[in-house]
Amino acid sequence: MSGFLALYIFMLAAFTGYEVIARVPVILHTPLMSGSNFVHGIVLVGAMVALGHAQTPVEQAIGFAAVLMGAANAAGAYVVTERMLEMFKPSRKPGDGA
Amino acid sequence: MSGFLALYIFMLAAFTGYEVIARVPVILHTPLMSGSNFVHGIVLVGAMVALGHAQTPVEQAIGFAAVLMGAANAAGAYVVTERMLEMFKPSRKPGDGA
Amino acid sequence: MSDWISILINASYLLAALLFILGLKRMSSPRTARGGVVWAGLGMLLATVATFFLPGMHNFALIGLALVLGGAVAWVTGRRVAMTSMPQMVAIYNGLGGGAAAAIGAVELWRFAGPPQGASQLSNAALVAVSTIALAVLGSLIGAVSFSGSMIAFAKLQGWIDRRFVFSGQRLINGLLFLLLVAAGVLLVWGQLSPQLVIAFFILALLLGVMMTLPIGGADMPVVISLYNALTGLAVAVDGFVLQNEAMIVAGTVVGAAGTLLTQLMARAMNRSLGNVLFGNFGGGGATSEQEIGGAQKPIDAADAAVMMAYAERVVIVPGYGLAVAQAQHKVWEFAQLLIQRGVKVRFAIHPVAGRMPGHMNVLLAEAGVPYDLIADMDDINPEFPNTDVALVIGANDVVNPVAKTDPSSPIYGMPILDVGAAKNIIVIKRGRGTGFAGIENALFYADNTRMLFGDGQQAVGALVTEVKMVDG
Amino acid sequence: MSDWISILINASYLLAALLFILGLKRMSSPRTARGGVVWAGLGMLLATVATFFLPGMHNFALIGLALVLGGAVAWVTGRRVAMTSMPQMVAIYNGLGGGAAAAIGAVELWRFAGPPQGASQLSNAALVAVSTIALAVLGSLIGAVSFSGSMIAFAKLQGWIDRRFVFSGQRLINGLLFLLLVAAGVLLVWGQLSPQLVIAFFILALLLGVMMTLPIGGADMPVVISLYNALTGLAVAVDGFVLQNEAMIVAGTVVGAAGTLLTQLMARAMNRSLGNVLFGNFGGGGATSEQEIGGAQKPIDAADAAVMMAYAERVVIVPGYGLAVAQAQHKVWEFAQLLIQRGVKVRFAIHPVAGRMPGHMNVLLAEAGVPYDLIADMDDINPEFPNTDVALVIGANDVVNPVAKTDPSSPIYGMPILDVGAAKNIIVIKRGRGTGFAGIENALFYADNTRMLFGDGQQAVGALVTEVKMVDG
Ligand SMILES: NC(=O)c1ccc[n+]([C@@H]2O[C@H](COP(=O)([O-])OP(=O)(O)OC[C@H]3O[C@@H](n4cnc5c(N)ncnc54)[C@H](OP(=O)(O)O)[C@@H]3O)[C@@H](O)[C@H]2O)c1
Ligand SMILES: NC(=O)c1ccc[n+]([C@@H]2O[C@H](COP(=O)([O-])OP(=O)(O)OC[C@H]3O[C@@H](n4cnc5c(N)ncnc54)[C@H](OP(=O)(O)O)[C@@H]3O)[C@@H](O)[C@H]2O)c1
Repeated sequence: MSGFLALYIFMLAAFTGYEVIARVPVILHTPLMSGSNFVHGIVLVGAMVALGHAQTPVEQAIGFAAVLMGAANAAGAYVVTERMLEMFKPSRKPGDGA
Repeated sequence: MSGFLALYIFMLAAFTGYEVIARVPVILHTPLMSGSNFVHGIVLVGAMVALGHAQTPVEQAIGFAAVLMGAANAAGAYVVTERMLEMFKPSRKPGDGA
Repeated sequence: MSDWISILINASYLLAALLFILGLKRMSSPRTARGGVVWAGLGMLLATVATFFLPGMHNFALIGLALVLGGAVAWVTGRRVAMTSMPQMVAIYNGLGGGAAAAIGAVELWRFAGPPQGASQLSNAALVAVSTIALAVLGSLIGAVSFSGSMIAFAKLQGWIDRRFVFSGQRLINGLLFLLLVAAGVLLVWGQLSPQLVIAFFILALLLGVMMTLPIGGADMPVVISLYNALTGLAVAVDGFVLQNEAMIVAGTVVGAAGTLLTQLMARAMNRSLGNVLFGNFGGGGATSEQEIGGAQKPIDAADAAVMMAYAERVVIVPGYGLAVAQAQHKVWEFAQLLIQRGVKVRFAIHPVAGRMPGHMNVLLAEAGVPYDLIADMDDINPEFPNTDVALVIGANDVVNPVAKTDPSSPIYGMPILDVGAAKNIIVIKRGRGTGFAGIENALFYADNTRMLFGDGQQAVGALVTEVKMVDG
Repeated sequence: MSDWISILINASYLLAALLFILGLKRMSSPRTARGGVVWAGLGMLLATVATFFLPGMHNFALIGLALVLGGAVAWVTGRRVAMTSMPQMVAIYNGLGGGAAAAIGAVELWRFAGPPQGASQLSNAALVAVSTIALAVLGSLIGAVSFSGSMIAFAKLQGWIDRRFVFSGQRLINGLLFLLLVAAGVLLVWGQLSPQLVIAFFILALLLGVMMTLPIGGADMPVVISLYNALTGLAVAVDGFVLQNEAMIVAGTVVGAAGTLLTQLMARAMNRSLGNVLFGNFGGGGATSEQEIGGAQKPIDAADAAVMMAYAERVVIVPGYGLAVAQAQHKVWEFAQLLIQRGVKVRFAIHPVAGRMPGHMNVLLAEAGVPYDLIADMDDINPEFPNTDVALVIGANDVVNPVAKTDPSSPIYGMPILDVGAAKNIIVIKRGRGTGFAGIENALFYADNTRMLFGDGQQAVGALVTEVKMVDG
């Protein structure tokens, strides 16, 4: 990838990330933090590539640690986010209390 | 540019365009339409490239028309947008009328 | 061409793309909107200058000539034209952009279709990837449709074509036209790249744009122009892929997406769906579903109306299309200022679809210098009408028509309206008994607390100004 | 590796990136938030499966083992942990992500630093572009800082480190550490790529993360975690450039940008600036600016309080940190439902910084099953307090402290508060005379229309439930 294409992608992705969550209400701050924490769990893919191409034992060891941590990031953050968001049930319109 | 990089850029630019204007109030619809009309005046750059590489007279003629139209798009839309937006003066806080 | 020049050029394009995005972002908020277009303008300047330094460019004299000619004519026209003609100017400049995009595609297709250049024995078409031809075809198609469609939209708004152009079987013919175009496009991409076919393809595409736009009523044009604006953006992006120019790709795509959203927002503000605008019937023609309304319209003269407002506590002014026709915005603001000096609390209430384009009234009032914290939109002002002493309706009709709430058979049924009827007194300025855009009667004008001040908007408000000045002698 | 497999892999990555963005978008609106994480989860699954099919991959057994091990442990822990420990779980998973990013950089740097492989006579470092080494160094740096910093944040929230760790000259030492790191990084990029230097570099980076985080108070941790979250995103994006993996670039950058914005939003909701959080003094320690407040706190017993609310027309419940400590959310909802059944209009008023993390109260109330249209935020509820018969404050203190409006020397001066004092009657549940997070007295508790219901939140509300049930016998 040419350097400039990389910069274009970087610029556009940054705008997208910024704008997409710009209207988040305060009550979703913590779940959204957790959710974006999950999204960078994509580091797992990089870790798999690193371990998949590791040759020396040292490389394998670090690569193994990388996959271990990446998988934990992805799996853990998913569960935690899901548990937090599960609680935002759509309202049951109690009517008499609003 | 590889096809997939192109798709990434397309996807991200589309998100950016969509989100960046998502909160526009009704009063700015027409000026913003004009402003985005100006932005696609970048077609001028493509027209210049086309004319700059034109070889046969036919190519030159079409290329000339392209630059002519592209320049008109850019210049005209700029002036019109500017005139419309010029009118959105920041309020002079009349206080007694609000 | 040394390496750092190419880096500088690429950096300029990147910066231009960034400035475009930031500019659009600023343009979508009232406080920053004015700066936004300047940012985008700087980006355009940068990109244009950088392009001169691209490697392998020729024909500099021609480029310069076309640039100066096209730019200067458009600049001067844009400066001179009346504020009320803005929508058609947007249409025409957008059409030219679409035309430029189509022409770029044409140059490329023509080159591919031409005789072999240089030493090669293969045809040019065989040397370029199928995907490149396909993209050039797509860009040409969208650009050409946007070009001819926008020109028709321009002609309609300018009043050169003043009727909708409808005949039976129209949809069928348009459908056939579209199929033909697709067939020609497919042929172009797979091997039959001849100059004749290229020409036929462009003629068909231009025709499609014309045919698509002719049946649409003049009043729906803002939405249609916005749609063509998005299409031009898309065409530019596609051309960007053909020419491998990232600034075009990014700017074009951004406009394509933003324009699509904007089109939807506009249609929604007018309470229409996009499909309804493009293929529907209502709009421009004037559906007449006349009803009988009891009572009579009770006239008032300017002196009485002026006194009523001069001693009111709260006055809400509701401008409509008639204000734009009469060019009465300056007079209205003069009148409002007189009231404000007397301690009257004055606000302007703007319905989202008042006038003939979104933001029409805001633009006119802004032109006259009305500060925008005096301007309220529908949702904010509606709860305040019951506390309003006088609602002054100037050349508005449909947007204050209570039938939208009461009669399901009315063409504007369901459209939210300004609740003017709730005010203590209502004064309506209009020339006579003319209906508005939807062509229907308005019970508000017959209400007990409504008085009609008949006359051209400009003159009637002028009379109010004179009378108010006389109130204290 | 046939061509269409590589297309499928790339398409999976593209789709994953799209799903991530759409997922985040959905997660930022209450109605769609639950679906959002599922979308993102599908993206992750797709990307992970696709990666197995990349050309030239080895060590599948190791990959599978690490994947299952890391995933299973984290999954089970995440399922089991108490809802109140969510912030520290986010911290630890974020730290692990940073660690993974650092480890990826480490593998690459180690390879570059190692002896020549294959037939080449050149060192490995000479074969890769300087920019690639620079990016690997940058990714490692950010990832490592995020790793160790998040771990300290975890330890603080978990209560393992319960004091801020401040000493004089701290900033100087951190500054020196940073300079050393930069120097080591520059050496790595320009030629001195030895295994020893790589190890030293990582030790320094880990140390910096620890040193940066130690002086920050536990209560500021949510903001700090959000910052490290953004940093991990950035590290992932940088690694993506090293590995030429677009999904990583896009997802990482999106998180980096979204996380940066979120950090600012969080700091703003707490009325702090980011600089203040990172380098300030207030926070966690408890600045004591005790004042004398006239009057006495007037106690009430549960029976009287229950009767008062049972016969009220409007009751607003204001939960605070004490509710979370006492885990009283379920009891409170039970109580509110009893009132609602009696025809009382009950609403919950949530201050943006009530509790110890943004959205803390919302999460707890949601957990207990309170529908979110009963929950009002500060701006909506404040105008309604004058019409409120009883405001029931449960374990809240700072967020209802009127000193924020009156005393410029108070540490919370300027923070908008819930206007509880305007209600006709106020009942406050807390254990005793303990101060809140900011460590200051609260004049509200001494007001004429305030009654104190002393006791642990859970028990006090439990008593209210019992008493309300007895009201009608
Ligand atoms: N805003 C948009 O984007 C847009 C776009 C397309 C269509 N529309 C449609 O346009 C309509 C807008 O409603 P509206 O209330 O603003 O206007 P309207 O319903 O079209 O009514 C305009 C009124 O102004 C009066 N008038 C015309 N010229 C005048 C003059 N020189 N002096 C004084 N009065 C004059 C006319 O009555 P006399 O003849 O008796 O004077 C007419 O009743 C809506 O139906 C909307 O859906 C809006
Ligand atoms: N939300 C965030 O993101 C965030 C993050 C960091 C800091 N903060 C800060 O945290 C504070 C939040 O304000 P707040 O009003 O929610 O809480 P607060 O000011 O910390 O007050 C909590 C009160 O609850 C009482 N309490 C403690 N345990 C209890 C129990 N088991 N049962 C009943 N009452 C109990 C305490 O008094 P007793 O000891 O007398 O019972 C204390 O006065 C603000 O200053 C905010 O800036 C918020």
